[in-house]
Amino acid sequence: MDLSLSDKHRALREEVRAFIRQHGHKSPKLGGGRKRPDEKALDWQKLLVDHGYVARTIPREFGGYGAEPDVMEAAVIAAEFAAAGVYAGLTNQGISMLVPTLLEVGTDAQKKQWIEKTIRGDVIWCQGYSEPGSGSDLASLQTRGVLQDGHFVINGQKIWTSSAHYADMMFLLCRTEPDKPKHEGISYLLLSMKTPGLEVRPLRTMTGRAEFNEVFFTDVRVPEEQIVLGRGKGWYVANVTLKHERSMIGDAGKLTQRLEQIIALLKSTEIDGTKLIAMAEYRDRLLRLQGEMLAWKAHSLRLLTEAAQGIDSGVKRMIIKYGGTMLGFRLASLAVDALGAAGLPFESQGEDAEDDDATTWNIDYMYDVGLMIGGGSNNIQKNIISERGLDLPREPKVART
Amino acid sequence: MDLSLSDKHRALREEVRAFIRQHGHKSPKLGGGRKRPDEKALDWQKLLVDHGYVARTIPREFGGYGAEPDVMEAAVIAAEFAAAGVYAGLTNQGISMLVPTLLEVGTDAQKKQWIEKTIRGDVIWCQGYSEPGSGSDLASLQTRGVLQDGHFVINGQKIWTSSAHYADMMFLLCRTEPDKPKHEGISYLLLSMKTPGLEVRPLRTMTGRAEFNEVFFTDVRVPEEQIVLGRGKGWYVANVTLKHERSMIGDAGKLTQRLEQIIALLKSTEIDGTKLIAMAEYRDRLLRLQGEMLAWKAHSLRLLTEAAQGIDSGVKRMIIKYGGTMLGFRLASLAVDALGAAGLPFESQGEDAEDDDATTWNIDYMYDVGLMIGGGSNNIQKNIISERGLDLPREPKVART
Amino acid sequence: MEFALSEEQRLFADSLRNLLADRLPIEALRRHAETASGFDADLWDSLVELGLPGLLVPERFGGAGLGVLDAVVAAEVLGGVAAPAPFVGSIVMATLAFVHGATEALQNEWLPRIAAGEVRFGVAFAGLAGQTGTAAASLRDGRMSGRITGAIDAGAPTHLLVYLADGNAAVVAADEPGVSRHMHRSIDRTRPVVDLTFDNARAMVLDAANAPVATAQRVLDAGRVVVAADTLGAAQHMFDHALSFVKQRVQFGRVIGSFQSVKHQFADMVTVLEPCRAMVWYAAYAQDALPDEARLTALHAKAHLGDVGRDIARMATEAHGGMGFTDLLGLHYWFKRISFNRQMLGGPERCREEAAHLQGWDLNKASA
Amino acid sequence: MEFALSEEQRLFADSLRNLLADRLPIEALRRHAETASGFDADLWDSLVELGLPGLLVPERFGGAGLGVLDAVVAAEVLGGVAAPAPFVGSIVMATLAFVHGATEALQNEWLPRIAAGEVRFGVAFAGLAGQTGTAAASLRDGRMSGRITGAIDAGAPTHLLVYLADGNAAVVAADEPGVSRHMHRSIDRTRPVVDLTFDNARAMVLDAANAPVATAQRVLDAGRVVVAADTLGAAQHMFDHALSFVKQRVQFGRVIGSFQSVKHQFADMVTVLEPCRAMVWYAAYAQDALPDEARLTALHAKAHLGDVGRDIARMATEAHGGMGFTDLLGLHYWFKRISFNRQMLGGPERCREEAAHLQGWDLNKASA
Repeated sequence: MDLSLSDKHRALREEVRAFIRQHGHKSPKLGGGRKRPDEKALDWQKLLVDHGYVARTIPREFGGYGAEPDVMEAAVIAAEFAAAGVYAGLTNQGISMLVPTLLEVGTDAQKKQWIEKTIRGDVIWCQGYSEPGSGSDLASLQTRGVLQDGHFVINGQKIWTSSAHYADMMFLLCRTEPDKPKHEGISYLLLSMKTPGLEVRPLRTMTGRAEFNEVFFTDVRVPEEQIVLGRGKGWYVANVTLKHERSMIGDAGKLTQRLEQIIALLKSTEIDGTKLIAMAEYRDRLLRLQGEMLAWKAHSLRLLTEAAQGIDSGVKRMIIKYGGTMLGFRLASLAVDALGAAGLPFESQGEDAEDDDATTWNIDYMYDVGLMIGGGSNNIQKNIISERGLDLPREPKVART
Repeated sequence: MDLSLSDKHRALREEVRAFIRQHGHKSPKLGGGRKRPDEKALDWQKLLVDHGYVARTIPREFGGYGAEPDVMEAAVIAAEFAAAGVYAGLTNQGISMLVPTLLEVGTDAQKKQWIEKTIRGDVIWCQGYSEPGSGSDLASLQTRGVLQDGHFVINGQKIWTSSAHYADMMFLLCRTEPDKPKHEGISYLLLSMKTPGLEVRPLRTMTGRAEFNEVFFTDVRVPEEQIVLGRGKGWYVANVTLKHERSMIGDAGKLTQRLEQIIALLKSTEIDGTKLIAMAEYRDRLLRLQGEMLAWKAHSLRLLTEAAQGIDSGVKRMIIKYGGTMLGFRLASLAVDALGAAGLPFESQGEDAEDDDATTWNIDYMYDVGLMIGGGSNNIQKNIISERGLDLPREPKVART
Repeated sequence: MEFALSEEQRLFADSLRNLLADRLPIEALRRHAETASGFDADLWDSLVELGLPGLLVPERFGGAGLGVLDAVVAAEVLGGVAAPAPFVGSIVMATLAFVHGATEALQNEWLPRIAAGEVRFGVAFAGLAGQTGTAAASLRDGRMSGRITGAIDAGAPTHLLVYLADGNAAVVAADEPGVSRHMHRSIDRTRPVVDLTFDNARAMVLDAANAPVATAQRVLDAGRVVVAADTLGAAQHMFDHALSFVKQRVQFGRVIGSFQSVKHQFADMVTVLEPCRAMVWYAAYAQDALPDEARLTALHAKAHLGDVGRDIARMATEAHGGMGFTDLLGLHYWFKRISFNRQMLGGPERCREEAAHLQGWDLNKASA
Repeated sequence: MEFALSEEQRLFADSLRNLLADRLPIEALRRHAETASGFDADLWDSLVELGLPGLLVPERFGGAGLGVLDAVVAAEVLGGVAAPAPFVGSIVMATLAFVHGATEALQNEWLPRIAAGEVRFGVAFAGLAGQTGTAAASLRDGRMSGRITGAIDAGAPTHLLVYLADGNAAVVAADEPGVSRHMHRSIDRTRPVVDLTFDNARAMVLDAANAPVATAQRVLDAGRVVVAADTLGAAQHMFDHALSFVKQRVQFGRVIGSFQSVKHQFADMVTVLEPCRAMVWYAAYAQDALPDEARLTALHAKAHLGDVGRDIARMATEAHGGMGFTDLLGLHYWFKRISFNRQMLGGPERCREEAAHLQGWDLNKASA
């Protein structure tokens, strides 16, 4: 047990700090909606790529920095960017999911064609997975892809495609082998969002914002060679992708930041002249959450170390999404209660703009409810934890009666 | 909505109060273990039967008082006995389960033979249902009853038979039709605990007391005519019985009493000179429980009224056992925490004696965990609530693969 | 002893429910969400036809002369359809302010107009209510000055009822010179929050005899019970909606309502939700019939429904899967109404704090 | 940066675990439960052989010179087998009392004897620890008088270490005239609670230089972290036991571990339990390496493990069905050890109160 850094990592930290001192002023603002990265953001992203502060372990031939994998380096970099409050680079599904997937199962041509453009932010991807009829049961998806004269002709509908309204490309799961068992009938295709017959409609959520879209396919033609790994391999590819999905959810750093904001809120807010921090229930809820956060932070340090040591953390990792979502919701709940009646005015400026604190907290509060549902609902997560993590039996097949 | 009593019920209350003033001194002590009722308790029971304060609605021909059913009368009587702190009469499985069952499905001979003796406390019964191999899945019970020359010959084992160590008789579920489907192969027999081949062994629980027993059957011979309703009808009879089981659990009166004791405890206990009632977390937990108890008490008033009006309360009634058990456990948890280190000394005097407060609370605390398990575990209760109460589909049959 | 709604109360609830079912399809809520003023003139007229504004007005002043229990029966229905109507503040609290805290003369002047639906009150508390925000108002020789945020039912009022920290109350005409109202669309698009500013505005002082604080609390507590009932109705609606959803939604080749974890979530929901109805009835009954229990039951009802409402809102939304998170079903109108109710007139944390104080359970400043 | 146990620490845990597995079959616990003194001479001897008493004793005094992290590694193992051994008080707190709060001379005299296992300390706090019960002791010219309930590891001690409310500490020989010990079998039959009475008994005062309270709290906090680790071990044992049980127990023609509700209960358990391990490690590490975080992490570790332990104990017992409630499996020894740990050295409520005070979050006396 030693929480101090090695010389190598201390050196990296100095390097990053120097970089931030020199270039930090070029960083775009943090947060601020979920619009397409602007000029400033793209210049910054390219600067980070060139210095290896993003895409650090991606081979040079595909436009990366070509460093050896070292999660501790990644952690040091992340910590410094967070501490300095400068933008740590684009986080989109192309970078976090498609790129690692292509690196693992893509053809050399596909890697050459897409990886560099994607990590530099010149190509933005969206994910075409969920469908209205297949929420938790993703493998039951029905969007069809029929091979005709060298093209897959796509018909159907996708939902929850977050960045579809400004993305250039989509990685899509569709059913190309309807006669095969459901997991073996799916293919993974790459297609341009400009392909004729593809229509994007914004999907408004309870937050009042259109954080997602629906995408409708009418005879959308995708060249045969834009398939990844091959026909019927889509489910396998999707799981490679999911394996790489960096769980932003349950991120201890972000949760800790939330806790700090709440402490400030409880110290500044009053009811009839009494600070909330001096009122029993508010304070006691804060204390409980502080205790749980200490456990959560320590746990993530442990996971970081195991990752650095190349250990598969198993169930210790599988609990992050479920536990983190619930913890996040309870943090947001306390914030909403601390704002109280004064926090009820609600005018979201839409997904591309800054909102006031109260609106932001209310959106977080509702968005966390969304997280319990989307991205593998809590029930799915608990199945994963108990079945894969604790080796409990899968749900028995239901007798068709 | 009117919480005042009708003239009829006010009159009854006066009558009961007069009775208590005149005879109250003859009442045995409340609580005090679970031993066989002594002379004093039996005299008291007979006095109550004769005045119709117990067995009030049982026909006179079977030794009861023969009154018309009126839950409000029962409530008035219970309230007065509770308020005066006098013993409200025997509550055992013979009185609460067997008697109503015989009244509904017993032969006239069986009614004449058993009901009067049972309600007067001269015959004590125990229930032979659960088996080590069939906890939540009662219908899978394996104790065999083979009919030979006019007798059912019983072999097998029962568990969780609470009063077996002093009971005179047992009502028993055993499998007499092994070839029938599991629910149709069970019979309901009445037998003497003195029958040769029957052995009772005390079963110690985590409370350190032997609140239960195991009963072993080796070629125990039960006369054919001591069957209730007939061969293979046992499951039906058992459900008649369960329907009559007065849910002592979740009883709002008992829970309210617990809350009052806890308030006193928090006001009297100190840590380093500070009363617990003046320490935030203890007080806040008390406040939350007080709020829940107000809801629980009002809900039971509502159920009482519906019962008086002959309305089937459905799901409103089905939640009592589960909700009450959890509430009781949380009450006991707060009590145990309020006692703290000073409450750790633990010397139970055994099931037939009085224990000190701390020991009693610790036993309640553990016993409530037992209640979540026994008597239809929480999971079973939640199935009942969701399936029978909310009409959600039963667990689908598992495919035999 | 009968702890149940009367036949009349059940019929009253049905007629109100039927009326609102016609008037408030989901499209109507969506339309209202644009202004989000919490007031719909047509809806108001039909509520007036039904006599709702006079619900608590004594018969001699042209009202129905009913009690807080009848008000919670109505509130559960209104919450169940997320009705944009000024009920708790204007119809309940303002009426009771005159009934419990005004002279016969003032009652003669105002109560008939309330019953006739001619006047609507926005209600604001400068202190006492336990809300976050600004609450500073003063009254000097019939003139009101100051600023109060978080007023309720003040989206389209004819008058404003303002309670001061000392419990005294005054009525100010909404269009009086020196009065300015700033309306915010709230998280709950069926009721706004309004900030009031008074600059030496002419005010009519109510006369609460010698017990202004007690009278103010009596009005406040009745409001809290009614808000709790509104939450109950909204939570029941979300529960019912979720229950029918899981009975028809199929995933993994099964109706999702057949999954044990889903079933048990519903068992948990109904086990906490159902007793709330009796709790609210009891607290409402206590406001009129059991003075010794009125405060404690009101405080706990407001607090407990705030907590239960939040849990039901989350779990019921979750049961809908992704659909529950979208705007498509409109389920969020109820989710947000419950959020709104939790914070108005004092959140659970503050209400239980008052309950503790009421019972003499104050805290040691620093126990460690 | 490496947040993990070292190879040595893992090996040490294994050897201790193996030793105890041999020494403590369930029958041994049942036998011990009769006396319930929390001390078994044979077991103690083998722990001495292993060098456990000297764990925290600096090497120059004949100990292993290890830290609180090593102590929690041992504590998790001891809790995992519900070992009747005086560890937290005698081996951890008493040692640290001398290391942090005694002169070189006293260290020279006592630490070697602790390391050699010649002395065993019962530990009692007259205040500071946040326990319920009587805690009144005074020290005048080397004489101790008064009464303290709830002493730990005092079932069969050679000496008693007593902390006064002012943080000063003294050692009294257990057989000293004027000392009487009344031992109670506790709910946890693996550790007793003991009441101490001193009637002008000769005492040796420790010299904590100028910061007695800070030193006492440092000893107390280390004890709290170690108790938390003991709870972690006991809870992990119950969880593991329950998990293997539901994998083999069949009801309704299915392994009960295949029922979704059961599976999800285990998912809930592991999600709260697993992070506790890192929390305890961090708090232990902080005691020696991060002085600024030492108090807060210790208080939260004690509080959080008290809460998580209670939930796991209940849910794991429940998962066993009726069997879990009987004495047959002996599961209750762990259930009760967790209950015991929750109350000793300050329960969660009090520990969080101290954490609040530490951060200046004191309460307003009456917020309403």
